[in-house]
Order: sequence, then C-alpha cells, then structure tokens
Amino acid sequence: MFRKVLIANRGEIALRVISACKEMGIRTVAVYSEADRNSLHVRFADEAICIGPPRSSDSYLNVPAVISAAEIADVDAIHPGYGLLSENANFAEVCRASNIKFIGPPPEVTRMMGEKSTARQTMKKAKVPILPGSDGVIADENEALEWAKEVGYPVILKAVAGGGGRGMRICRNAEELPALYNQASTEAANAFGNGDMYMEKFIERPRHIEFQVLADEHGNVMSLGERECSIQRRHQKLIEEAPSLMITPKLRDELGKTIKKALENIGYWNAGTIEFLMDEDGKIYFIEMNTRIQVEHCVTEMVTGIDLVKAQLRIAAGEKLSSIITKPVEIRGHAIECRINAEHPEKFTPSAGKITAFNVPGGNGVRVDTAQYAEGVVPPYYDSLIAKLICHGADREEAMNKMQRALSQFVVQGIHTTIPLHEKIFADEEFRSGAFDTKFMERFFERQKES
Amino acid sequence: MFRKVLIANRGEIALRVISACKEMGIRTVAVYSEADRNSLHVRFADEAICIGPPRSSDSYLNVPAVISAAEIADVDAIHPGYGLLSENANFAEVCRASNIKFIGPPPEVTRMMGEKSTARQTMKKAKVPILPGSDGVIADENEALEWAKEVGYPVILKAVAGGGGRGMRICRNAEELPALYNQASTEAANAFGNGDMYMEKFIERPRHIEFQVLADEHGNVMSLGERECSIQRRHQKLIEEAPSLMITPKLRDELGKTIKKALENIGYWNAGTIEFLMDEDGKIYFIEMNTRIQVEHCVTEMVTGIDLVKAQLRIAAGEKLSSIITKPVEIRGHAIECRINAEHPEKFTPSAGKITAFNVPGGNGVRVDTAQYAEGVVPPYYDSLIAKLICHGADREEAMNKMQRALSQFVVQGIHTTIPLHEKIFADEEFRSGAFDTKFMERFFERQKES
Amino acid sequence: MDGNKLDELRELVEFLKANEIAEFDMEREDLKVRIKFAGEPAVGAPGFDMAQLSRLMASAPAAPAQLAVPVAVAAEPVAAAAPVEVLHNVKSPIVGTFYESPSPGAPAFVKIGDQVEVGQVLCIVEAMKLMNEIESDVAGEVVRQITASGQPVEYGQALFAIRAR
Amino acid sequence: MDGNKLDELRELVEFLKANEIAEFDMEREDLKVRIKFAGEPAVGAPGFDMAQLSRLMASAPAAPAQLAVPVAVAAEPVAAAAPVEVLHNVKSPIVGTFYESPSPGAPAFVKIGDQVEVGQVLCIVEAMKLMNEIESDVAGEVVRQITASGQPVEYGQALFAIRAR
Repeated sequence: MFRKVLIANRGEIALRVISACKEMGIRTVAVYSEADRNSLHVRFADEAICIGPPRSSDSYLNVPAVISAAEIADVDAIHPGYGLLSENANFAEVCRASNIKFIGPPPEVTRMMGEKSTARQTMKKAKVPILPGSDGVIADENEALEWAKEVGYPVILKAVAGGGGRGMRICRNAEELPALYNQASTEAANAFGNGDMYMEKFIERPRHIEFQVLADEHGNVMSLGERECSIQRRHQKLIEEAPSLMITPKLRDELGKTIKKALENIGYWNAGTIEFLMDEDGKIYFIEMNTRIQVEHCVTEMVTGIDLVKAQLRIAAGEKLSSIITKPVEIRGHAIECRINAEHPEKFTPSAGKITAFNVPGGNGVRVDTAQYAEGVVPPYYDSLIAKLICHGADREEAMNKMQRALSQFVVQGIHTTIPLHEKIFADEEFRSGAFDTKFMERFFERQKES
Repeated sequence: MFRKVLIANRGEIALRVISACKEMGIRTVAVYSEADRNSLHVRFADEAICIGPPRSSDSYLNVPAVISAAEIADVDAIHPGYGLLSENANFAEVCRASNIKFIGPPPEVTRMMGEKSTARQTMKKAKVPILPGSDGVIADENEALEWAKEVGYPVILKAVAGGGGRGMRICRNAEELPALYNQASTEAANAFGNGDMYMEKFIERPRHIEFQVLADEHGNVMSLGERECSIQRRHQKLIEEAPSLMITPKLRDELGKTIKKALENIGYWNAGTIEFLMDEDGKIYFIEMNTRIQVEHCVTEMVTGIDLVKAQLRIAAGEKLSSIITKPVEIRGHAIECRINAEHPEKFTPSAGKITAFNVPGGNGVRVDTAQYAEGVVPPYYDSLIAKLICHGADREEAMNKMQRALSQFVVQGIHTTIPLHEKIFADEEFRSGAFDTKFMERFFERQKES
Repeated sequence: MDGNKLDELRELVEFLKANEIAEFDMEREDLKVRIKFAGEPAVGAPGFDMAQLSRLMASAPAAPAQLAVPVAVAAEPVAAAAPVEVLHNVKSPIVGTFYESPSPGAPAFVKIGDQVEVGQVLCIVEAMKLMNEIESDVAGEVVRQITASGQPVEYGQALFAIRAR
Repeated sequence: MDGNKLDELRELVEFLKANEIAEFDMEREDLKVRIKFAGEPAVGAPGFDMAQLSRLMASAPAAPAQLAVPVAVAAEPVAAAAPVEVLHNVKSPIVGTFYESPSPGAPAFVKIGDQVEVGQVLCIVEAMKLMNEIESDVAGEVVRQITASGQPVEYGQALFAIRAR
C-alpha cells in the first residue's frame, strides 16, 4: 500500500480522500490555495502545502505547482478527486513521468473516453446501446435528412463546437428539417466560428441513469449497479439516488455484463461511471463515460456497503478486485443524496461568505460529507458545493422521510444554501412518486410559481 | 400509529426519538427544564413545554409535571428514553391511568425485572444460565460456607443494601471465608444499617456481554444479537461494540432462543436488554435485565440495519414484530460506539460550560448522535454524555481505524471531553487485540502511568 | 490595565456585539472608551439566536426584562428618558391549564385594577385533574392578565403583571 | 513600554481583532490608546484559530510579520518606544526546493549584509527538475536568510528579509 498520498483537490472530496487514507494508515498531504488556508482539508491532513493564490488556474489547476508539492513532500501517489485535474490526461501523464502513481485510469483511456465520438464508437463496438445519431459531422441538409430517417424523429441537431443551447434545434419531421438545419448551422458559425453539425435521437423526457464500475489493473471489471440522477437544474445534478426505480434486477445484471465486457476491451482501470439516458419506453442509451470518482458516489456506497475511495486506493496500489470485494455485490435499501450548495435557493446566485452557525444533522442512516464548519468561510473562487447530505433507509419512502427530517435539522447561517429548495422538492408529489425525468425541475419551478 | 408523542427526556436520546417520530410523520412534544431552554431537543420538536427548574427531581423526574405536559399537549404516548423515568414502574402506571401509552414494557414486568432476586429466579426458571450464588440472604457464616461449597471458589460476598464496593469481599477458600464474612457484614451494617449478605460466584476477569431483544404486544419475541460492553470505568460503559468477538453464530443462536422463551414466559414487550457476564472459559451468566432502550443501542442498529426506536414506537402502537422485521436478522460488519462525555479525560471531573467550537466528524460509516452544537451549553445538572460517536466497518479492524480517524476530526472546544482518552484507548494494543475484560481500564491506566 | 479591567472590557464588547451596536463612547472619571465595530454586524449573531429569541419571547416574557437592565444603564448618561416601568410577573409554578375563576361561569378571582395582597388567590392551574390555587407573591395592583382562561401554561410562564406597592 | 505592558497590549489587540472591532480609543490616567485596524479584520477569526496559527507559524514564517503591523501602529502614539522595524520579505512565487547557491559547493548568491538591487538573483527554487532563479523585488540590505538551503518551500513562503532603502 502507499506510504503517502497527495490529494490534489479541496472541499468535501479532499476531506473524503484524507479520511479514507487515514483509515488505511496512509499519510496525507493536502495542497491549498491562499483562500483555503483555514479549510478542514488543510487542518486534517498530515501535511499541507500552499501551492498558489486563490484562483484555481493559479493553484489547484496549476500542474507544475501540484507536481512540485508532490515532489517536495515525497509522495507515492496523487488522488485527484473530481473536477479540477481529475480528467486531465496530461496531468496523469506528468504524474507517470514523475514516477508518481495517478489514482485513476491510464491517461490513454481518459483521453479516449473524453472524445465524445471515440467513446461512442468504442461503446458501440462493445455492444453497449448508444443513443442513435449521425456518426460524426453532417455534410449538408440532404445528409441530415438521411440520418434523420435512419435515427427516427424527433431528432436533435447539435453544433459540434456548441454549448449553452446555441446551434441546437429539435426537429419533429422531414418538412421542417432543412430550414432548421440551416438556421442552426448559421447560428453555430456565428457563435463559435464553426458551423459543423451532428444529430442525435431526441428523447422528450429522458431519465439520467448511470452505472458505477470498478476495474483493477489486472483486467477485471465489476459493475456496482446504478444511480438515478434525473433531478437536475441546467444540467447540474441536485439530487441523486440508488437504486433507480426504473432498473430491474434483470436489467441491472444484463447492463452490468455488457459494461464489464466493454471496459475489459479498452483496458480501463480504477473507478468510473457510464452515463445513460433512458427514454419513455425504458430503453437505455449510452451518452458518456466519466473517468473519475463522482460527487454522488456516496449513494452507491450506502446501498452496497463498498467504500469506493478505499477501493480506488487499493486498485492503484495494484490489488485485485477479488481481494477488495470478496462477496457478491448486493443492493440493500435505498439511498438519496442532496447537494447542499452555497446558493440562493430561488435565484441560484452564488453565496460566498462566512458561516455564522452550522449544525449538521446526525443519527441513524444519515451521512454528511462536508469540509465546512461554524465560522468557516465559503470563498467565491470555487464551486458552490459545501456539503452532501446522504440518507439511507430500508426503502425509498423511508430514505425520503429521513431526508426531510435531516434537512430540517441542517442549520447554516451567514450564507444562503439550497436547503430550503431541497425541503420543497421532498414535499413535491411528483418527486415522491418517483415518476419523473430530467425535465422535473422545470415543472417543479412552474408549480412553485403557481402556488 | 400515534398522532403525537411526548419525549420525557433530554439530550441526544430526546433528539434521537424526535428524529424517529419525524421520519414516521408523528408530531413531537419536548419537555425541558429551565437549564435546557436552548437545547436542540427543544428546537427540533414540534412543541416544547418547560416543566420545571434545572434540577432533574424538579423537572425531568417530576411525574406530575410530565403528565400535565402530556395532558395539555394532548399526546397519545410518552417515550421515556433511557435513565430518568424510563424504568420507573410507577410512572408507567400513571401513564396507563391517564390513558397515555407508555412506550416500554408493562409496569408489572418492569417491577419484576427491577428486583434482582426475582429477575434471577425468573430467568433460572426459563433455563437462562444465571450466575451461581445464594438464593437470597445468607443467615450466618456456616450457611455461607455451604453456599460457597456449592457455588465453587472464588466467591464474592455482597451486601444486599450495598454499593460503592462497601460490604463486599472476595473469598478464595474456606479458611478465609468466616472472617471475611463477618468483616463484610459488620461493614455493611455500619454503612447501610443492614448487615444482610448474599453470595455470587466471583469471576476474576469477566466480559460484559448483553443481548438486545424486541417483543411485540402479541407474545412474539426476537433476539437481535449481542453487544460487548467490557470497556468500563467504575461500572460506567465507555466503549461498546457489536458483535462480540466471543460469541459464535451458534452461541448467538442458542442464547437467542433461550432468551426468547424466557421473555415469552413473563409477557415482556417493547425493547429490552439482557445483561450477562462471561467467564474466562467463555461460559455466560445472566446478571440483570434493562427494560428500556439503551445508550449503546446504536451499535446493534448499525450491524442489523434495524431502527430500534422506530421499532419501539411501532410495537407500542400495536404492530406485530413480523410486520416490523420482515427478513431474518443478519449481523453485517462491525460497529463500535464511543461515549463522548463532558469530563476531564484524565481526572474525570465533570466539565460543564459553553462549547466554543464544535466540529462533528462525518463521511462513510460514521454516525454521530448528539444534541450539542457550537455555542451550546453543557449544564452542570445532568449526566455528562454529550455525544455518541459510532463507526461501522466491514470488520473490527476497519471500524477501529475509522474511529481513530473520526476522533481526530471531532473538535470540541470550551469544555473538556473524553475524546483524548478514546484516542489513547484506540491506540492500545490490548484493546485492539479484542482480548480484554471489564478490568481493562484498570490495566490501561497503569500502562498510561508507566509510559 | 489590570486583568479585572480587561475582563470588564471583554464583557462590555460582547454585550455591545450581542446588541449589534456599531459605535460606543463612554467617559468616566477614571476611564474613557470609544469603540467602533468593523463592517456590518453578523447576521443572527451567534448560534441560533433569532429562533431562540422568538421562542424565548413566546414562552418566557421574563427574558426581555433581563436584557433591559444593561441597556438602561447604558442609556442613563444619554438623557432623562421616560423610565421604563418594571412590573412584577406572577408565574405559574406548575405545568397545567390556567383558569381565572373557581368554576365555569363564576366570576374571576381578580380583575384588572384590583389591589391584591401576598397570599391572595389569583387563579387556578389544573394539573392531573387537581385544581391548584395560585397565590400572589407580591402585594399591589393587577395591571394585566397575561394568560387567557382555559389556556395551557408551562412552568415559569407569566400569568399576571402586578404593580408592586 | 515594558514587556508586561506589551503583552497586555498584544492581548488587547488580539481581543479586538477577534471581535472585529475597527477602531478603539481609550484614555486613562496612565495610558492613552488609539487603535485603528487597516482593512477588513481577519477572516475566520474564532473557530480553529489557535491550531491554525500554530500550523501557520510552522509552515509560513511570513504570518507573524503580518500580525506585527497593527501592533506597531498601536504602540506609536503611546510613548517613544523603540520603533519596530518593518522588513521586506522576498517570498517564493512557486512551490519547490530552495537553494542559496547555483550549484553544490558554490558560494551563495547573496550573504547577510549584501546590498541587492531590484531584479538581482537571490536564490534558486527547484521545481520539477527546473532551476528557477528568484530575483529580489526590492533594493536594500539582506538582513536575514529565512529558509535554509535544501529546504522545501511552499507558495508565498518568505525566503529573505531585506531592509529596503
């Protein structure tokens, strides 16, 4: 096992990794920006090194600074957490060149899965169902019509260089397609200097479902079941749960086997997540792969009893999956996670500042992952996640009731948080029914406005 | 199910019960003394009623005040927590007379099990192994010699009215017995005005092992396995764990069946605990029964996944065990609890006062039950328990490592706590080996002095 | 500055902070102090104060009186403000239900404006089917009945305000 | 001001900072103090301060100097105390290993007492096998070398103290 690990991250995930290391007897080195001098990840690591000024680009994203810190602290390995450098293949390569173990997949695989069309092709080859669409760029409106015929309406046209909804059009039939294609392409050319378009099947009311995997460095892959992450606002996940009400044991098993084969083929290792969309008929389509631990990994931990971060460390140290997970994976009960963000609960404006009161809920089946505390400060430079509140119950009903209880006991003063928003969502009939999709929040806000 | 429940307790257990009620949709009424006005159990209950001045005898132990509060708040039931009125059969009778459901066993049974010799006889009849000893008071030294012969040396002579070690003598052979008998009896007569003695087999190095049971009001009893509570200081439990390393699945099963039969015979209901001593040969002897939820109930919850407080409420509402626990009870992993007391970690002097900083550990497998918070006050009137830190791991080793990590992240400033003591215990080789007994703390303090 | 003085100062500053005072000047023979706080005072100062406070206000009318004392001291040198009248509250010694009269329909034990003596019965608090007569612990004029008849009362809850004589 | 007084003053200043006080005047027979803090008060005042502080002391010798400034200001009006000298610290702009000389055995870039110019190389910080020359950002006399050669340094860590001219 590693002697000493540097955690190239901040906030709750840095503390999460530090805690896992401590429990395994591994020394920890925190790195921090000047804005995070009083953070708990700095306080609870064995060593801490300031690597730069507050801006991420000058500190947490500064590869030479992180590597230098790793060298002067003489660590064996770096855990990148999520976000920041976690899916930066160049960083993983520099680690390798510096003889420091990067705790994550090999950079070649990260790079491959980071390329959307390569990832699609790879998964298609391994018989993972992918979202039907054009294989790459569409030459003109005629090709668009042909693709649409093959994919089946409705389809969505997207700009290759796109983002933020620009250069994007939903087409419901062949008549309207040519005009929409040209509009979108022109819009994209104006906005991004690139009018290239591609096409995907459009799902009106998709659910977001993702599978957690672990893979060792000896070619063994294991699926740990799925998470449902359909409660999103502007593509930001707000609430995640495991298991999904839409995945039967049979489907879980089948998809697990398919995923296993696919990842064995590409030589994947460490933790990863395969993201799918599910259409209204319960059919599931691959959309992308995340080659890191995810924010919402905790719900999988709660229902499987497997510590994913410890598994990451053991895999990176060369252990085999068979020694890490010794019993068949079982899904027990139901877990839900709320992301508590330092944001105004209605306007969603970020709310940095000093926390004046902080009471964390506890008790049976309640888990809180946070690096915040009373008198702590939320700096304005980073993402707004200040805590994850995870509740585990015998079933979804109990988990939801537990969440309501825990939210009512979670006190944060001095800044705004999304706690009041979560309280409203957990009182919402559609949410409680479990029959929702990624458009849930839009309808929820409408209902809130009306009432 | 109940509409509204009054919680006749304070501190973490009051909040524990309030949380369970909230999760079940039951309204809650807190009662509090003037010293607890700013407590979290007051803040998080739906209603709160001040029932008296700080001293327990004038407030929490004041039966008319509690019953009046229950009447003006119009509750269906009262949960007594542990300590205070929880094993007061008179209180349970007043509840019954006032048409308020007491959440605990019937007063007749509480009274019976509260009488040590009756409890012994009851258990003996049901074939539960009991600690060999005299059946009641010993007439004179000759009878003492006869009993000792039957019980087998070493024996311990105890004053019927005794306590605090006075009127207590360990006898190792027949020669020394008569003199020791007379000394002890005289000492007891002087100290308590009553020289009556009884005798028990003396176990040099016993382990304290207890079994958690649940029983419904329809005659069904279920054992939920054991807890090991050998880490005690002056008969105060400090650390509890589940399962015990000394109980094999076979023994657990056998004892469970015996206990089940015994409690069915006496018409027990609700939650209860059967306490045993285990001798050096692994033989187990009944010592007493606690007819309430216990401080350390959480470790059983962590390894069985069963919510004991919710089960109490459902039993009291008339539900059958078969609808509360639908699957066979399984012991999963290992859980340990540390009692965090507001006491000096070496001198054990109580440390009341204002908490100036309070950071509770979180993360995977860590549970904290507390009603304290930053800026909270520990009043000098009540017991010193301010938090329970419970860690659950795949095995004892992981649970211990997790506890060390969690203790290092548990920050309490402004008062003294037992956190530093626990940190030392968890670094102690004898504790870690699991081969200890109730004399552990004495040896531990010796070692500490030497080092 | 001796330790005692520093303690006094600490108490003063904490008091000022708790009361969200921005600037403070004081002059005495032996001491002259001027304090100005940085920025805006903290939202909901320490802990759960606002919630706590509202609960306190609701359940124990005694609390504000306690707060009033230091404020009065501070205000003293400022001007000859109208003195805040301090009334005596008769509090319930037990939890129960408050009744102003011995039986339904009967006249109340006392009414506003009545002069009462120490030991005179003011009302009844029923607890566990027992009627407990509550006596005045002060002699004076009944100024206000704080609790309505038939209402539940908790321990220490104010029942009557009396102008002591 | 004797050491005792200085300690008292330090305590006072820390206390005022912790309470986020911006200005403080006090006058007594024997003492007249006026304190005004520059900028906003320290973030995260109470909380884990002591632990934090000891960590800061260990890892970043720059911190105490920063604290020294308000004390110096406060002392000024009191008496003709010896002025506390404020030196300029040259800090490391990167994480790495500090070397006082260009190669092992070679003489140091600068020694105590040297006069240096802006842009003059003071030392090397090695990061990722690259030798980064660290230049002085002030002209003056080298008073103290804060970090020993071969020691790791973090971002912002003080390397040399220079008396600016």
